[in-house]
Amino acid sequence: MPEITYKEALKRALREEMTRDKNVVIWGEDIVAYAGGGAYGVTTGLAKEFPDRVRDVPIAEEAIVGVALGAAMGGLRPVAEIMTVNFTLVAWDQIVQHVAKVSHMFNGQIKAPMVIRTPNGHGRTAATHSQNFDGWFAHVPGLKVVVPATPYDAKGLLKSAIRDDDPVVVLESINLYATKGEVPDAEYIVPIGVSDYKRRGSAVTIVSWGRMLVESLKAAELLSKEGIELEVVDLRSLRPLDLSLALESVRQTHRIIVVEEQMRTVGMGAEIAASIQEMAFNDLDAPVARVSGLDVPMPYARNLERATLPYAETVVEAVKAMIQKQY
Amino acid sequence: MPEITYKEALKRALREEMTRDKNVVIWGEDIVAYAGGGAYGVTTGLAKEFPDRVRDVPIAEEAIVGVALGAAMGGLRPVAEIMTVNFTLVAWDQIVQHVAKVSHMFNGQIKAPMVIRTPNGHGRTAATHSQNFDGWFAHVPGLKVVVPATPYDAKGLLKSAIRDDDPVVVLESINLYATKGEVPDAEYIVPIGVSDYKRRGSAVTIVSWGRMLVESLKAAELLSKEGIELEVVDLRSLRPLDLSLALESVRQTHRIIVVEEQMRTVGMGAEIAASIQEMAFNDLDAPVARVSGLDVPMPYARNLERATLPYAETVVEAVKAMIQKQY
Amino acid sequence: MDKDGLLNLYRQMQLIRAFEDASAQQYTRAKIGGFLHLYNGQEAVAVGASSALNPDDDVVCNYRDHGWGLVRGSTAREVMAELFGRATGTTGGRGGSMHVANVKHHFWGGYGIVGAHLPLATGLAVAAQYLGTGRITLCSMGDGSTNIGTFHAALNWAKLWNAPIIFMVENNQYAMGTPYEIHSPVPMSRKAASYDMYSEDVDGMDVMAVREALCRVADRARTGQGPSFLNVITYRYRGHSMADPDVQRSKEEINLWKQRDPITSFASNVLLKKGVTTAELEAIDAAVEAEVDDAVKFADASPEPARDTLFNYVYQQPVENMQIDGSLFKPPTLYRNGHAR
Amino acid sequence: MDKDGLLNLYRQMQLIRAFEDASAQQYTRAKIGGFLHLYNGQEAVAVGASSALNPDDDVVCNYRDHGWGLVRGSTAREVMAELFGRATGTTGGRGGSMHVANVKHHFWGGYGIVGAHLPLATGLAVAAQYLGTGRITLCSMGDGSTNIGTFHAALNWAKLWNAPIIFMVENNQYAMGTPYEIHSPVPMSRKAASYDMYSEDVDGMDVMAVREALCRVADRARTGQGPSFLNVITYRYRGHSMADPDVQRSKEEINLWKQRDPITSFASNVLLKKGVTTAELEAIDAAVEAEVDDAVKFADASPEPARDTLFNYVYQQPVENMQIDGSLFKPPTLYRNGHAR
Ligand SMILES: Cc1ncc(C[n+]2csc(CCOP(=O)(O)OP(=O)(O)O)c2C)c(N)n1
Ligand SMILES: Cc1ncc(C[n+]2csc(CCOP(=O)(O)OP(=O)(O)O)c2C)c(N)n1
Ligand SMILES: [Mg+2]
Ligand SMILES: [Mg+2]
Repeated sequence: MPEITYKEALKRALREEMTRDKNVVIWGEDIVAYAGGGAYGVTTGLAKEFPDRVRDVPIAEEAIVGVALGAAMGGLRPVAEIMTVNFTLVAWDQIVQHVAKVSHMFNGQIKAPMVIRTPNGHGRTAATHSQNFDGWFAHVPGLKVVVPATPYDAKGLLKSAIRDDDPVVVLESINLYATKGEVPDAEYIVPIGVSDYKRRGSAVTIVSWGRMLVESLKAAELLSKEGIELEVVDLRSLRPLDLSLALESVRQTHRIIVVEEQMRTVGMGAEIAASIQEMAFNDLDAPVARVSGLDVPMPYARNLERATLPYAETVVEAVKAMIQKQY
Repeated sequence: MPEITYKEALKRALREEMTRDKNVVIWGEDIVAYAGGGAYGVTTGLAKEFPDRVRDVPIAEEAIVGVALGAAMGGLRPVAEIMTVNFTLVAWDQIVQHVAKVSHMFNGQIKAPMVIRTPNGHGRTAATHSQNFDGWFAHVPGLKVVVPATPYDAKGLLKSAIRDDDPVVVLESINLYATKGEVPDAEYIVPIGVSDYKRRGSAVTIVSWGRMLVESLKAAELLSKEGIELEVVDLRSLRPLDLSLALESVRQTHRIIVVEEQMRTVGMGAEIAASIQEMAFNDLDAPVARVSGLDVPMPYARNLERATLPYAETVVEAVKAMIQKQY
Repeated sequence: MDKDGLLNLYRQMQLIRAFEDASAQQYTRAKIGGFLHLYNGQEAVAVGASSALNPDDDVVCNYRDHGWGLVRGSTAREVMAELFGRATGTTGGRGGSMHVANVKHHFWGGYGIVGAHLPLATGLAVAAQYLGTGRITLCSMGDGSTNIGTFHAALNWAKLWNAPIIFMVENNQYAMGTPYEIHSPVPMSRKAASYDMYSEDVDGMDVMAVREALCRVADRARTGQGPSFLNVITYRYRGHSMADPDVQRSKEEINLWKQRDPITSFASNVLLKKGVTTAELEAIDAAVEAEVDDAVKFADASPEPARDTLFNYVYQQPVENMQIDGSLFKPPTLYRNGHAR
Repeated sequence: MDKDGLLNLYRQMQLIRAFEDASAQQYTRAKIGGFLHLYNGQEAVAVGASSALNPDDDVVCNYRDHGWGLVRGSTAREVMAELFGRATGTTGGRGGSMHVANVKHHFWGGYGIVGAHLPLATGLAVAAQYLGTGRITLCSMGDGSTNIGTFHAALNWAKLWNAPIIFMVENNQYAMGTPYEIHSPVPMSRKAASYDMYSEDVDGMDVMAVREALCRVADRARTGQGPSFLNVITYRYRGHSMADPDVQRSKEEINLWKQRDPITSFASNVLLKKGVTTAELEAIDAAVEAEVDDAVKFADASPEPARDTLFNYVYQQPVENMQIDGSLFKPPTLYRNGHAR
């Protein structure tokens, strides 16, 4: 199978869905004029292919989301690009009160088939531009939330998202845009809400998604050299949240670690830990552990940034600590 | 000791602190002209006592919070009233990116001694007006978050909040405004970040706060008649989060239930459950359980509203289920 | 407009008035809960505006929406049942008073968050423009809603994309209890100046004036001349909501406005002069009273929504493994016993 | 303004230019990371504006803030060290390029979220008004920042409360890559019309014009005449940030603007005509080059912030039981063995 980048996989999903359905439009900041299309280049070239359907918009995220929602209600299938997840906060009311609720609150009279695509990430971008709100999105009924970690899943999940009749938030990872992976030329989709084993093993179960899934796989490589085989579950979606594989796995391994990028306190990992201990209480030989971002606004300085987020080594350490510790 | 309402206790805190410090100002929607002062009457009369210091503002929560923050940076100690917690979403960027971060990001050069007072609640107010974001506020480093359940704590915590040099979010409860309790006439404060036993018992530990703390105490009364004695811990603050009493208690009871109003998935209770199972793994005879709001936008219909949130009976059921179940 | 048309305007205004009075009464009887924002005094706005639109034009408004529901295709029964929180209501008791909607008739609902519906309305207009449906959007809002960020973001965007939309302020001069001059620094008519947007001041107590203004701006929207802004000056007779003791407005002020009542003035200044008889009007009055009485009875007799509908439409499209609420996948047995430790 | 004053304007502009060029170079050497937004071309704006203010007036700007830092009391060393992420930087390496600040000198910082600093700036002005300090606030922003909700909410509020503040748009005609006419429906000078706000268009390539405009509006603010709006037309020579390949703007356009360079035009149109010698200017040029060279060396030699400072100032006031990050209280032993089951 040909290898392409995560970024290219997303672009192909957009192109294919725009070709399939002329009501798919893409609106976002700097997706036409800037640098050939897009702050991170996901949309590069698409404006040329679909001139009136890919449009630059004013910097006003509350309007990007709200106008996209209205347009979705009115029959389009907008893909709203929010340049980075940090700026979704400006649109938070629109997302939580409106995008997520119009269908239920109006008793099914309204559909909101729209996508909010937005990347998380860091790279010396400091406190206001290096955040992760995975658990916040996942808290909201009415939203579907997908978090692809591989080019294959990125393409397949984005296509599912665009076709879905519910609003879907696609949380991409800036730090994965350049990673490569196999993506078939033939059409496929990845269903929303289905987790996936990305590596089989028996020592400890890792539950992860997005960038930290990739770091977890690196950790698995490192530990494998020491004879410790991790089983790595990729959630792929955070809402609906499919913990079936994680539970299946922990019944074999009896030890499980959630690996996430978000800050720990009331982050996504808290839900997973709380749920796993509830559903697999007697299977656990150790408490469900979390490897998370530290609870601190991200500093710019290289060393402090590095200290704030987890990496493969952090996962390795956590696994070793868990294995050594007796309960 | 004289008994006063939760609402009156809050008002007294405001009055005392305004009298003590002339840089304390109160800005909010409809706190002067409407109904003698305030949608829920917490500020009634204060505008007369402190004419230029209690001001009605335009409906623009992003500005209420942002202007209050700027004023706090510039030397005032503003108390910003957001009419209900639902409207904080309009100001979410200001709260998360600015109020919480200016101190750390600018390396201590900036202080933001401000209070955001806002009530949670429900009462047939439907999806957009019946929400609880406890865990979202508690996720944010830089914020302190208090959640008083009694008139005594309401007054003492609000006074601490106004005096604190950090931004403090005071999450009040509309449904508790009319409840009465003993409040001394003499000055006192309740420190931020210190949890409190509200009832001693040995059967099961309940961890709760705000409205659900009151429901939990009702549940404790009901269960007491059946000889089941709950130990009820009132967190009082959600950030900093003091789980020391909860841990102390669970080491005696071996069973613990978090009782919260927020929707379950990635709510505040998830953090508490995840943390307790981590820190008291071998003390637990049952998984940490959660009694939470259902994951659904709040419907208006009386029966559906009732079905959506937990009440004392929900706590009673959960306690019984936990006691009966063998692991 | 012919006589039937004129009488229909009268009928609609009277229906709203009677409906709101009945709602107030049912609220005091605790049949209706939560927030109840009544439209008394503002009837000419929804009625006049609606009469200028096509039936399939898109309408969006704020939570003060009963009148809008009634003029945009919902029956008094359906709206009252919604206020009662019953399965037969406009949203099956889901949304309540603040969130009446009738999407089949292109009434996209009342919205409870001040200003938040303006971007949505803009999106509806943009979709119509893209799809070439010829429909236009009417977005109504209160005067207090013109200070929040979404007001700017929406008007600005609508102008930029030349969207076929009308932003109509129902300027009743108060935002809850806050008088206009406390919440706004400039006259309302000035608030669209930054967008170079066509703007008119309209007498909101005069149903024909509202209708005529709407005809003008609707024509602009339909002919590619883009968005407009209307400052419709009106007044509400009751407090902000039924919870409002309404202490801040003087009796004199309220009475002054009541002298310009949209219904009685329309009757005496237009209808009677055109030869409509008092008897004809009384017949209408009686009919709407009966309609509203029936609506109350209907609502009261209607069932509450079934408990098992609670999670319907949280999602429109279920996916594999999904719980009804989209949360966690739960295995068949919640607590199972695992291996021995 | 006397000759020393004029020369100081020249020196400040040259310092910024040299500083930005050095920053670009250090970025390509990976000494600087993240986003780096340079000020080349816009020097006359910060320098002219700042020169019209009192040293204790409050200044707030967006992430394009190095120039503002340099004219509001920070040394080239401190700003460069910040860009390097070092302990000696303006915020000890915390904020980086986008968040330079010097609060001792009333420079409240650069802000990374478009438009979000406008309410903050309004709050500073309101505080000054309340406290009677006589200080005014200058809030600078980009042209792209005038479409977001906070722009409206802040200008509206400032007008309503008559706050002593100047909203100054550094209108470089692009928001990242998006040209003005794609992001805005009206000329910039129109954008304060809805607030009846005093407004001027200013030539941002002319440092004296900027200074004079600022003197006028600062006087208004100081004398209780409330907020003003300035449309300062300028141009940035480089891309939006160092990550921007800048493909969308033509070489011709850029060169046209360079012909109106604020520094060379100030030298030839003002300084040389007032009898300043080329030698004097060259001496300044050499001095700022040296200053910037020294700043780079200083930054490079400075230590990274200590790891154990990471959590400093998450809170200013610790409370009982608090972890350093304000999260969970953790008992002394994290995992302890409990009772036997
Ligand atoms: C964002 C937001 N803030 C506050 C409220 C509470 N609130 C509901 S209605 C209202 C007043 C609105 O006044 P106006 O826009 O003039 O509408 P009217 O009620 O007069 O029709 C307020 C403050 C809200 N619903 N949404
Ligand atoms: C709310 C928000 N949305 C998007 C961005 C990303 N972004 C950073 S700068 C910028 C362009 C701003 O342009 P302008 O206001 O003209 O300022 P300039 O860079 O020209 O000084 C954008 C879109 C952001 N920082 N904040
Ligand atoms: Mg009003
Ligand atoms: Mg610009």
